[in-house]
Amino acid sequence: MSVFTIEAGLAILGLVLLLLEAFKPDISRRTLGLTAIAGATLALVLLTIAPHDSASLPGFIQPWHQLDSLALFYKGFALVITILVLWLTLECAPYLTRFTVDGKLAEMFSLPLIVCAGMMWMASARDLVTVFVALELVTVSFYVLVAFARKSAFSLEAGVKYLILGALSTGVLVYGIAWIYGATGTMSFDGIAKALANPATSKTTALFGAAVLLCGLGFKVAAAPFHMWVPDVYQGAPTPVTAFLSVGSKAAGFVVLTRALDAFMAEGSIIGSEIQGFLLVIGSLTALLGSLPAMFQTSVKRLLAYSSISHAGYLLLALACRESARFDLSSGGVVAFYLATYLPMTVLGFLGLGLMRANGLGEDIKDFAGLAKRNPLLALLMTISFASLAGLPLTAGFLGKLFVFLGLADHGYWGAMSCAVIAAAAGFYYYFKTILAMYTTEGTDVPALTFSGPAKAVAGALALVILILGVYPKPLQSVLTSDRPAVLAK
Amino acid sequence: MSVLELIIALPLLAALAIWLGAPARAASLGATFINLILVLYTAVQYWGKTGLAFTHSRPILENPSLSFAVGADGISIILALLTALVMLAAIWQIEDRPPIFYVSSLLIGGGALGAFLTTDVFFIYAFHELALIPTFLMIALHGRAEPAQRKAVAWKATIYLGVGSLVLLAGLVWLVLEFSGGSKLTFDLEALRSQAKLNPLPDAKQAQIFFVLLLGFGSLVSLFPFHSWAAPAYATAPTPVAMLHSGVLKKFGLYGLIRIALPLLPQGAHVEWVQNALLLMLLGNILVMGLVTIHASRLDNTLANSSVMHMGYIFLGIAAGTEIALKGAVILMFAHGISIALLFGLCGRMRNQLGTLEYNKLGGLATHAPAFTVLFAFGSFASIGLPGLTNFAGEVLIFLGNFTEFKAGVLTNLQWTVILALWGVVMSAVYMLRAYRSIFHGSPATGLFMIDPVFSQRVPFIMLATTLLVTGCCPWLLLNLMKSAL
Amino acid sequence: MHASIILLLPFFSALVILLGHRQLKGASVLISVGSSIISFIACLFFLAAEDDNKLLLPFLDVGGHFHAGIEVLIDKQSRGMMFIVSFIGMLVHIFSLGYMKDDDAKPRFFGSLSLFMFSMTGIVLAGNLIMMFIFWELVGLSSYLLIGHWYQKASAAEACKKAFLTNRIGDFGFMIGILLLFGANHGSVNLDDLATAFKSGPLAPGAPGYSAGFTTAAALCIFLGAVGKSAQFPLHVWLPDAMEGPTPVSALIHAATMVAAGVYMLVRVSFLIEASPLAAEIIAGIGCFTALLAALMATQQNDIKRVLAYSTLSQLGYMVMAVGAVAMAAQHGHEAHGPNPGHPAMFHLYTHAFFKAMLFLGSGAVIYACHHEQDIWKMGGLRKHMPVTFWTFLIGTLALMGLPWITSGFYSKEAILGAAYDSGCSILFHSAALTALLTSFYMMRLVIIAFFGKPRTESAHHATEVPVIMCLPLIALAVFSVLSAWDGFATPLQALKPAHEPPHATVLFASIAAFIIGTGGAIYLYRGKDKDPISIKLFANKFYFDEIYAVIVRICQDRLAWIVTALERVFVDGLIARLPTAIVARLGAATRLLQGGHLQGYTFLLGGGVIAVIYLVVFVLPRMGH
Amino acid sequence: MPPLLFYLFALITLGFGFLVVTGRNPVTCALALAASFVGLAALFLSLDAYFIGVIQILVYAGAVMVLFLFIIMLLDIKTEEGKKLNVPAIVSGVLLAVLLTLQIIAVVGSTELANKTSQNTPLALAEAAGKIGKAALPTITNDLKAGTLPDAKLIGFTLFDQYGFHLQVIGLLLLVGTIGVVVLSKRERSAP
Amino acid sequence: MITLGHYLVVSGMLFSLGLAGVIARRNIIIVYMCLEMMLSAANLALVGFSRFHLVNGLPDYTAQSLVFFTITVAAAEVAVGLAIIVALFRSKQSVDVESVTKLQG
Repeated sequence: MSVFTIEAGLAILGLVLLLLEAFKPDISRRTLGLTAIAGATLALVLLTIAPHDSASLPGFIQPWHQLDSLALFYKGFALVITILVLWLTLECAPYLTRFTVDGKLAEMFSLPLIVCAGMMWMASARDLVTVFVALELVTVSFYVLVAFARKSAFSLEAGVKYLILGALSTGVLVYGIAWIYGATGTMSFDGIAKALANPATSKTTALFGAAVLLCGLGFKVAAAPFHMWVPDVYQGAPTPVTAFLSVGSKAAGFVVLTRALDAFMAEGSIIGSEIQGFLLVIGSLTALLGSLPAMFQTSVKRLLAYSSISHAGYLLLALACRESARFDLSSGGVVAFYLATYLPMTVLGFLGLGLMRANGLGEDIKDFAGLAKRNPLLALLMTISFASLAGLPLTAGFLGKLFVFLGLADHGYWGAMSCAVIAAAAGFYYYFKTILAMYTTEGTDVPALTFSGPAKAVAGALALVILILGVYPKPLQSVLTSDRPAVLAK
Repeated sequence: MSVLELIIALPLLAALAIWLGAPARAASLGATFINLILVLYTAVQYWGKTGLAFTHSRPILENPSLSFAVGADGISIILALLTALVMLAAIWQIEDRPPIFYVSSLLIGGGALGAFLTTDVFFIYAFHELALIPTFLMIALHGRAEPAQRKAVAWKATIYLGVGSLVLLAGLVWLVLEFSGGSKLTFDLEALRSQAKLNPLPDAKQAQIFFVLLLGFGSLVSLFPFHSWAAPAYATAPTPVAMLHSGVLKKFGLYGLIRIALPLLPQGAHVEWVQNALLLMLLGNILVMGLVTIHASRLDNTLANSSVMHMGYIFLGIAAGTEIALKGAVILMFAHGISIALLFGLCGRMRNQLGTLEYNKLGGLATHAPAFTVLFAFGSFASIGLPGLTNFAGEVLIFLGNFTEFKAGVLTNLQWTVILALWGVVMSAVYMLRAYRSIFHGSPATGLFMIDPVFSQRVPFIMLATTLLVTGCCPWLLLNLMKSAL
Repeated sequence: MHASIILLLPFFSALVILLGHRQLKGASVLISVGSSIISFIACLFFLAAEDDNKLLLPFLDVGGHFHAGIEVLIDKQSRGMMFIVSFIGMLVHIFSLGYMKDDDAKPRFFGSLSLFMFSMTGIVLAGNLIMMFIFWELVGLSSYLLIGHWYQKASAAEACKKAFLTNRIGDFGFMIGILLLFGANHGSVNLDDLATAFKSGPLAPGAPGYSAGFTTAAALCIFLGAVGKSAQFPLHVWLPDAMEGPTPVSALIHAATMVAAGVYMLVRVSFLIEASPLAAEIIAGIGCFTALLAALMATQQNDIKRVLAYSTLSQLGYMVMAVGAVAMAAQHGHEAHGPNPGHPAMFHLYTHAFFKAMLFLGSGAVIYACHHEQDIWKMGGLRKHMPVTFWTFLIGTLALMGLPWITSGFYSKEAILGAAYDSGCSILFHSAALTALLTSFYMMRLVIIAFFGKPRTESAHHATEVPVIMCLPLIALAVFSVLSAWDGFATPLQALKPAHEPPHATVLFASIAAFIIGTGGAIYLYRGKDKDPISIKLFANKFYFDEIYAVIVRICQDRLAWIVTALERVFVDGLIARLPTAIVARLGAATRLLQGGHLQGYTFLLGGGVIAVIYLVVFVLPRMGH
Repeated sequence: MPPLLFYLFALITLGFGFLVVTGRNPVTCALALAASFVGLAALFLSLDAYFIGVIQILVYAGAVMVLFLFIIMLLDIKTEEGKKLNVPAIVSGVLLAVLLTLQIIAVVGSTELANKTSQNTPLALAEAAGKIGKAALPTITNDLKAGTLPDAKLIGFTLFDQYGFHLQVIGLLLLVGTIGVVVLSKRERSAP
Repeated sequence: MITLGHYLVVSGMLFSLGLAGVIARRNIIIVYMCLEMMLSAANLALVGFSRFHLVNGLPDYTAQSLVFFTITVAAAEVAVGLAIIVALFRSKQSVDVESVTKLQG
């Protein structure tokens, strides 16, 4: 069975679930959700045992679909986040249904599967057409998902904002694709790289195309100044969708960005250095514009949104460091590593938020007051999550940041590095503000907070992953550098 | 499994056990007591040895090469001993407090032990950060002030320390990049050292890196002018936290300079602009903070500011960089840790019993609490630098170490600084004696009553005071551990 | 061997008593007194010890050629000084048995006394400057503890603090001096090494890098230590206040031994002072000035102990002057003769120790008898009530005044006057003579007011002779006050005595004249008076030094501290902590404004962002040659 | 295409586009957009992209614009006349548009690429037929040999030959869109 | 003579015009129309480039395939988008951009 079949199967499963819901209206959402999770888990298992080389793919898709370590990693990544989001949806279902018109959530289980398939395709894309098609599949699905709880004014508002800005970015993306195509005469990444290595290619056109294209992609990964949608949409969207956006959609954006930059900044590219400068500027700006406003947030969900912008900034800076000379991980590898550490901590954070909502609490920092008393375990797990997001050593979050800093320092990008350092310092402030709230003792005569056994298990596992990756990252690194020296390893 | 790993793990495991429901006091006291014995065992084992011992390494990442590597030389053992002693005392003196006090003390102590006993830059840095979190939380949550104020104090400290740590991280990253050599980045301190010995950097570059490290490590040690977090933080912190942070954790920055910066950048501190900057800053510590301490009108402020001031002397030892001065610096680190922990511990007791630490409200406590007075005297006279208590040995070695390179008639900047710094010794006598006079001497103030703690409550302080006396009379015990460390 | 017993016995005694006095109770007194007696016996054996300089214990062993250990230097000076210390120490211990009988904190007192004995022994035996400094500080501590023995009294509490702090200022200089010598002598501050270095080593004139200025600086810095410990001008202010301590303490520490440590130390480093003419002159000048100043102050004091305290100051000034004068004389080629000549300062130190201790103990007996009354105008007629005390006190007084040919004080004072004369500086000599005159005057005044006439108060009227245990030390000391300067007495101590030279006629004349005029004047003025007939405010108020110092301390310390604290808050805290925080906060607030929630604003930013990026990438970066 | 026609259609496209941006009445705007798309379709035709041009008219001017009009009518949206204009937004919109246009013109002006004309790249159909050879269907080759550009055939061939999978994904996307519309416009049940 | 540049300039102007509309208009439906204009402008650029980038002497049909996909995607987006706008209108009785400003800061 080839990897490609798994993805197709996943999309088909999504459709089947829709049909099931349509024709058997009394089917419980638990069944639906568990089926979706089971399907995605099966896909994950199959992904690990499926042959892992492009040659195993059917010949007709090989021109636009590839299987390298980057693709495989992101496919697995997409599956893991999809499983977690589906499970989170189930966990949050009781309060989510209050905001849907018919009290049902069927699409919330089927659409993520389709989104997941879309992200997996994106991870393998070899040309811009594929990227565009898969990206739009994901984006349109997200329009629906974000506005899903439309009885909530916030969700609807988030839906509108995401829609308008998303469509705008699509326009920019297509315009960028047009110009890149115009400059290089091809849509495939390999072809673009080859054309850009040719001095005869018009540099201005290529630069223009690349700039516009990167703006379009920058929107997807929440790079400044295309990040304004993030706080509003993250805050308004249902929490599982926010988690999905912030981890899944962002990762998908970064895999495409990695591919595009591999082409733009390949050896001998005529526009390589300009793109690098662009990344440094944008990355620094993103890290700062994510961190600074976050310090004033009172809503934790919004705070996490800003933090995700800031993390995008570090990732962009990582991408700017192309040949990290004395490093096993290439820039794409660093990004993959960072995202792999970003996944558990962000999901854990949103999981905590979801659990609090499920217990009838809000998402403000003041709602966190005394969490340690209400539920010490949850407080500890959230502490681990936030500490890792802040980049505290011995948690996974630190290593990702360390690699970024190492890369920047190795290249001597001190300006960008100081911006990243300032952003990280601000990060310490707002994450620890939240942690502090959890442990305050004053005014906390509120009832205890409970959550289910599976939730404990999942949250505990995520926290454990954060800690283990923080002190033993070797397995992850070896996955990223195992047998595919061409892409991830230098 | 090295004994050092056990030493690091024990407090952390105890903290975990308490979180899971183990009896807090018994578990934490048991763990710290065993820890002290283990540290003493390592000290005995190390006696007469040189170089790194008890090494053990577990790789966690190939390239960049990171490994959980432990190892100890004399300096680490002395600081581990300091940690074990202060941790035991700090935990012992906790009374009627929720388990979080024990957990945080264990975490701070465990973090400090980890920082002192690992030999991988990554973990040295990481363990210190780990210890900062409980410090921050405890000040913000259980500090001795109104909630808003203690939170502000906690934030101030955390922002300083956080930014300092980031600057430090930048410096460490720079070091790693410069000294990794070959094709592989490594965080292993020994590897970096050997590379630094093989291919030393040009002086100008050493100076730059050293300065970055100095700023980073310096703000962790409240180097002037990055010190203004320290005094309010210590004055506000709950007693065990004040004891552990000022006594132990703060020494991390100095340890880092001695352990990482100086061996890798031997010329860094001697390049003129760096040295002059360092000397100015440490004079700020000694003279400015000395005067500020004199101005303090409450015991906790006096102690907190004095702790900032005394760091100046240790920096002076580092600035000299000679063997004698560095050994003096290590001894002073040990001595200051013990004495300030003793003083903060006693100060905490006083605050609990009296409710105030204002000098003009206190007086004559010696009449009713003689044992307490004697213990306090040990702490304050140690901090003044009285011979026979450890601080003196450290200070005098630092001063002497600055004069080993001497041209008659021509004093270097370093030596002028020593002479100015010596005035600080006078100032520290001024404020400590004033404190002692206001609190213990004179006729007992009305309405304030205090009695000696019972013997079992006295034990932790007696332990610290005895340490001061023993190592003060026999500083060669410590010096022998450091035969070749520098 | 003896040395280690002498050194360690009081150490353990102090340790045991101070740490366990609650458990030991009365036994602590016995331990302390016993140890002092054993020490004295050991000292008698020690008098026969050979010259030696050996390392007992490596205190600071850093490796390499530097080690500052517990080194014992045995020579004539340490032997003699050791005798004085242990003998007077023993007597004071015994006297205290009676004097402190009713004190609750007796164990603490005796513990501190033992600590003092330990520290003083350390100074005397110190073979290197660092060891000397260590014990130097420790005597400061024990002095602090003993002055503050009655800490409930505010004056005592202030006095002990003042004593310690003033000494600290002196130690500041001492330490600098040690450091300079340490540096210049390549890491050795061993006294023998230093002496060699000044003779023929790196510090000798003509050696490479030799600098006269440096030698002077080092000498003056070391001297500053002595200024503090021996209460010389301008650091003399602590000594009179130190009389707040129990009187035996004043006898032992603030008259006989500790305050003399400064002089002892200066004699120990006389090679250094001799190497620098300027330093010698300054030392002599300061000593002379102190002597005169203190003598003037003493003439108007009414507190029996204060009179003695100022007298001590004055005598210490004498000794310090002698150190300077001898050095000046040596620079003029005035070598002392004889096989093993002693130093005039040491000689005076030796004689002074006995009679001044005697006087203090005597005054203690008087105070004890008068129920802790110290004002001499409230005494009177004690001659009849306490004859033993009176006679011994009188002997001491005469010794201090220098009753010609009979008392030891005459010889030692004459030696100093001789040294001043030899120094070639006539001001020195004249001031010294004037001081001698004043000494006779105020001492006679004291004796007349306190012991003669009739009792002026009830307490004086009911005064009775003190118990035997207090009398014995008085008698012993009185005997020594007379005999200690005689040849043939305590042969081994002769080394302290300067080479016997026929006294210069001028010196002899001045000495006798001073005695007669001073005594006569006092008798003439004070006989039968109930009130002070003369009143010189300036002298009575000690030249207003305390007040001046209070102002200086307030300005230099408290005000400065206030200003620095304010500046530190504004600049350091403001510039480094608050300003960046404020900037970041403003930036954060500003960036938040971007996020206004208006869709049009977002689209504008997005569009503007695209345009800006295009501008950057297409039009700016290529030109920068990025 | 004769320059005159190009300018005419460009004018139609941009002019009606301008009307969309400035029109006060949404219906006007929608109709103007349809007109603008017709102009655009003509420009596509002028670029020999017949199929795309037709699709443009069918999908955009036909279906999409009808949908827009339908929604406008359904919601009975009033004109914006009553509301005050958001002047800063208008100013900034115009400013950005001008800046962007200038940038694009600058880029276009600076590249050789833009000087390509249909004259100097005449479509050599017969030659192309030879080059395509067996890679294409015989019917395409025949058309090419006959001197006509089988535009629809070629695009269909490309779509099904190279982008078959993408077509299916697009299908999936349309399905998702449909689901979305259903989910998002479901009426609330009267009794929940 | 009409060159590729002419087409690109028209496309760019149309794109800019759309952008101006998106920023300046308050009616979300019109904003959405302007977005469609921008997509069309991109399509024009694509077709223009494809016409002048000859493969085997023929226009490059891969680019035209993308145009085809874009149009389809645009149609789907319009459907979903209008559905969201309808939902918005139902809840707020307005399609003004100023009706969605609750989320901010």
